[in-house]
Amino acid sequence: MSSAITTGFVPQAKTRPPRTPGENYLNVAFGVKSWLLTTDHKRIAILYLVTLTILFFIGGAAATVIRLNLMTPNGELVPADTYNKLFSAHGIIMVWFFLVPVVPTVLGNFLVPMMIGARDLAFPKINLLSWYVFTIGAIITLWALLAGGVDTGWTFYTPFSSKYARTNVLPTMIGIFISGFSSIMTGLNFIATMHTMRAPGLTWFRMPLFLWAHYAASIILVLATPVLAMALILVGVERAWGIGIFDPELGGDPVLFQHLFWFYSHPVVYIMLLPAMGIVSEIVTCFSRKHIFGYVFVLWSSIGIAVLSFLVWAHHMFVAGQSVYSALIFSALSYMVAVPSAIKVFNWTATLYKGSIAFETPLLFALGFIALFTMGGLTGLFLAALGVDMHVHDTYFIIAHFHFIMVGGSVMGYMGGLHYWWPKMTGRMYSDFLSKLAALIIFVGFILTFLPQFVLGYLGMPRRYHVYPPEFQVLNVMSSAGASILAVGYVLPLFYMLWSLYAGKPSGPNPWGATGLEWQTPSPPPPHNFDETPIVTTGPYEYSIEESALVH
Amino acid sequence: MFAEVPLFPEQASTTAQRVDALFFFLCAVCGTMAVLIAGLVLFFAFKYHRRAEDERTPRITGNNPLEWFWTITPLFVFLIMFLWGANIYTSVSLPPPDALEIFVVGKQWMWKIQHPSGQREINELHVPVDQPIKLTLTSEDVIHDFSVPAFRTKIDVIPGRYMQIWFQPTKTGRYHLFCSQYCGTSHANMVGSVYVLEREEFRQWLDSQAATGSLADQGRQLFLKFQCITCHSADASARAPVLEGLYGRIVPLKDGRTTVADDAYLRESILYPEAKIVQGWEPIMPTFKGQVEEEDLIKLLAFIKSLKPGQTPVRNEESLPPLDAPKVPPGGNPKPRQSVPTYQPQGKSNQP
Amino acid sequence: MSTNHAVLAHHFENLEQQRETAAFGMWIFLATEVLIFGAIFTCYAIYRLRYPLDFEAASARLNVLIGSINTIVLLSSSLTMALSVHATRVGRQQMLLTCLLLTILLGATFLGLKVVEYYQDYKEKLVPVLAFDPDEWTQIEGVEAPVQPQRVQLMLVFYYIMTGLHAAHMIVGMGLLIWLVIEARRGLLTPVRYMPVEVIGLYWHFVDIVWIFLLPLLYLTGTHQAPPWLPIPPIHF
Amino acid sequence: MSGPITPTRTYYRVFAALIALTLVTVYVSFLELGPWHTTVGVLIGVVKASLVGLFFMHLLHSSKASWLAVLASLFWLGILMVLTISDYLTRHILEY
Repeated sequence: MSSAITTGFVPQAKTRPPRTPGENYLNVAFGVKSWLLTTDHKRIAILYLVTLTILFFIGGAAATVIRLNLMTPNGELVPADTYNKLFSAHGIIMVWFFLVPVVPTVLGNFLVPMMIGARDLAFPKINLLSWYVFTIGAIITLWALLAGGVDTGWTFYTPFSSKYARTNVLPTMIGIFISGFSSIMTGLNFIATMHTMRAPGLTWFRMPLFLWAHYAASIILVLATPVLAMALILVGVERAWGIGIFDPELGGDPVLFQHLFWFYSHPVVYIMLLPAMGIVSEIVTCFSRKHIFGYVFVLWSSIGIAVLSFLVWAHHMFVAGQSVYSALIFSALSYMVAVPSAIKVFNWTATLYKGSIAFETPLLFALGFIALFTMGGLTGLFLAALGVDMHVHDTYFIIAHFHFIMVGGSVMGYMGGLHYWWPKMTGRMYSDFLSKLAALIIFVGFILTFLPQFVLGYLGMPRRYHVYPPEFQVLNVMSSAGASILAVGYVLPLFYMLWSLYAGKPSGPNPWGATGLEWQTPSPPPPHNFDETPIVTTGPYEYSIEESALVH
Repeated sequence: MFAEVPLFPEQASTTAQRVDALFFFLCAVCGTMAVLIAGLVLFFAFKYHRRAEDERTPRITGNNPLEWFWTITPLFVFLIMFLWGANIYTSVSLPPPDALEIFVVGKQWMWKIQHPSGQREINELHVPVDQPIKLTLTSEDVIHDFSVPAFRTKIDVIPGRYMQIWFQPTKTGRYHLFCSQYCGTSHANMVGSVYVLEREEFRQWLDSQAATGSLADQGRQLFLKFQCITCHSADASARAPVLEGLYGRIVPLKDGRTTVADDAYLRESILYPEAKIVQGWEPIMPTFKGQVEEEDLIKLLAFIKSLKPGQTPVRNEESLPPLDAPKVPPGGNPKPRQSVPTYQPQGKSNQP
Repeated sequence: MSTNHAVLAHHFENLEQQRETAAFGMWIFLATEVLIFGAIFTCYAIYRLRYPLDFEAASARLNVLIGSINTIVLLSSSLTMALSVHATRVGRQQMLLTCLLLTILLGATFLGLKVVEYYQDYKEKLVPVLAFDPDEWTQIEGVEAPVQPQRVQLMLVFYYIMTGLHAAHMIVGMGLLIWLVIEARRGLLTPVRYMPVEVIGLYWHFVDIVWIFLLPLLYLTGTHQAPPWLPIPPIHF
Repeated sequence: MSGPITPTRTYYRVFAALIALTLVTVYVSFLELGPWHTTVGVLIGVVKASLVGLFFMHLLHSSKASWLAVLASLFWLGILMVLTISDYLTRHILEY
């Protein structure tokens, strides 16, 4: 097979540089410059990994102080103002500078080209640019948050953010605005890559679900982010020049900002979630050695989520003064978006049926994802019900619900994916025992942190409260105790992952026995991913075929 | 210690009972689903765990009837949830006509409450039990949220707008009042108490509070103080329409449209008089924006609402209310609901 | 095909794939742009419906003449841009250069006129914050009911943000065009490598489309005073 | 995307149509159309934008993927506009 190019493409004489044995994307060049000027999607993924890990721990530190402060009803640890700045920082960093980018830019960047058998993303320079744009945005925001802080919460509701807040609202918004462009670039790159650069034989319906999930998430990245950008511009203009766009004093409507904001910020939850769902689809099939149950349904549920997620935003505004009719429409649509999520959960469960299930670390995280996401999704049904939302809106019930989705779902999925593809990224295995321990600690810590918050929420404890009535203390202490366990669970992987780089045993190209093109090259992969363009002849997840006949 | 840890909020309004019923239904359905999924996952995980490294699995790619089953079935269950929730929500949005109207003004960081009979409270709200209460809320600065967990009642309080919510307390006692929408530094201190009293107790409480006349009386004084009476007079030289019997009627506008004289319209007409000009009149009214505070606006509104034919004060009258000043009936203001008669601006048009 | 090697990036299989990817990438970007402008169009629509008289009154004061001339200037620049693509594809280097320079010239004309217009608005006290006279808006002739200065100001804010954002896009486009001129002078834009012209052309045309909608929304909302030489038939509904 | 080369003749014709439509839309703004100005103006704008898109931007000969991007952006724009504006148009119905 000297020529791996098949019909469908016009043959072009194209010689690939010969590869010295053992050469991979990590050792092909050394030095800071070789990293900062790289256009290799794998190296950019590593750049993102490092950046995002730092940001995750900064956001986590803020959460720690918040939980410590809530140990006592009078909030003796920090003053109210500081507390407000802390939860704002936590939300802003975690949403925009960790959860939204993390799976697409780290795992997606690394794997999308490899999974479709391409040498790189469609626009490698834009990919690098996106990292720079993101980092600049992150630095501006971090500077704003550390030098003075911002106390609007991550939601920037007007007219508080536009008129009344006396903190660094403008620089924070500028940072978020800038980093938004990196989201758009990433999404654009993925969509273009999947449309035009699939390997011969890799038809749309042979694409792994990880890719479909990223495709769906990219739709949201590309089409939702600009609306946030515009909303931020308008608030910025209003704040800078005192012009009323959302200011009722000057004829504006503050609720309009909420419409624009949630038009972005509801779908954004699915940017966090869809790629994680893609990861779970890969992991569950691999470790149960089964074809995915209902490939077509899981696939279309991803696209369905991407579309429907745009139709439900005003369920964040049921008590915010929108019209009753509008609330009814959005409530009904919100239930629609629950259907595709349910389909996914059912199909993952069915995939386990008659499988050969190996309890490796990635699967533990994936099962954790399924459990926590199911709980998060089901409590979402409470919030979509207009009558109940009226009571639990803006309480800890909401907090618990979206942490189950964003942390229990998205972060769990990300951790699973990181553990699953870590051998591919680094060529090393991490400690089996410690990683399983970490999965367990995170799961237990998570449940203990956020389960009491459901009870607190139904009792009526509002969110963003620095002090609270004393009868809520026991549940808050439970939650804080859980948070400290959770913190241990998140720090632990940092150590054994780093340790594996030095002392981990080599993993070989395919330690889990997985299908999928990315496992068909050495670990770590060579600079151009594949020595010859692979030709795909079957769909993904053919774990039940005697001999892997997937790739020539 | 655990004896005093509440796990479920008190149920102190008719709404609370309805919301909780739906909540328990959701708990039952979702709990069943959660147990089912967790059970299946655990069962499969243990039953089919890998016993040998070279274990083979059957190739199962799916089952379409099963897929459609678990796509369609949730839709029906969701439909029930939606309709149930929508039913509660819409009925909470429509106050009954006999509700007692109380006004709430939120500001950073306190709740100011005005009773129709003129009593004022701060961060406290006293209401009688078993009586529908309609709150009309507005904010002086940012968005707040008036939330009483024991009533399962919550509404954002938006500046520049009148929001409405109603509830009917069913149990006497003292309940938390929270601001649920983040509103700045002391957001967590924008809390208070709702006291639900027996009817007799409530009457006594009202009497024990100092009140300088009913809200409408106070509005009447403002009506004189701001010299609204100069133009909105009941005599032939009036330069603006008489406001008697205006509230709740349809008003024909100069540009051919019509509008309903509701709270929002009255508010707009005081702050932005040019916005909607009544047919047959000239836009001569100056704006009172910046002069009238939210609380004063509420008083003026109460006065206009209470104004019956023949009750417009005389133009040269002193600011003190006369003895026969209009009183707000205890059941609030009856509003025409079924047939809305068109408001006929009385007095002579000032057009040549 | 040694030229192809320089043109074809390392990660593509062939030129057709590379071209398709470039065009498609720009289309996705334009989808993003649609939503950026869409968001502010939505806000505009809501306030336009809410305060029709105020918005029409403010619109009546904008300079329809400059707005219309600018539309024609921009449409002409779109024509020259389209001709540039044609010239590249048929390999007419001189025509390409001429067309690109004409496009830049027309773009500069547009921006120049825009600056003149902004300055006139400033002199006519139509700029909120900087120069705005609330009192003059309470008595306007020819408008049915007097309007609210604050709401007029709202309309003007939208006018500046929308045209400002559009102008910013024009400036970016001009930068890209200048880069194209440099490439063209170096002879790098050929029938084989014509995608840069095509892709930047897509962007330029999109900016044109935005203006096509800004004209009726901002300038032509409401009835305007016709110039005396223009015959206007009476219409009765 | 290497569709056929559009002849210059097409460009000139489309340009003439665009200029004509611009003159029409400005002329219409002098008529007494009452509230219909914006509607008429936007409709003419849609025609002009379609001309630019189909001919100047070569959508007529573009790949399906490009059409997908265009239709998706218009669909999502529709979502944003319709659902947001529907809130504002129905706000005051229930109160009386």
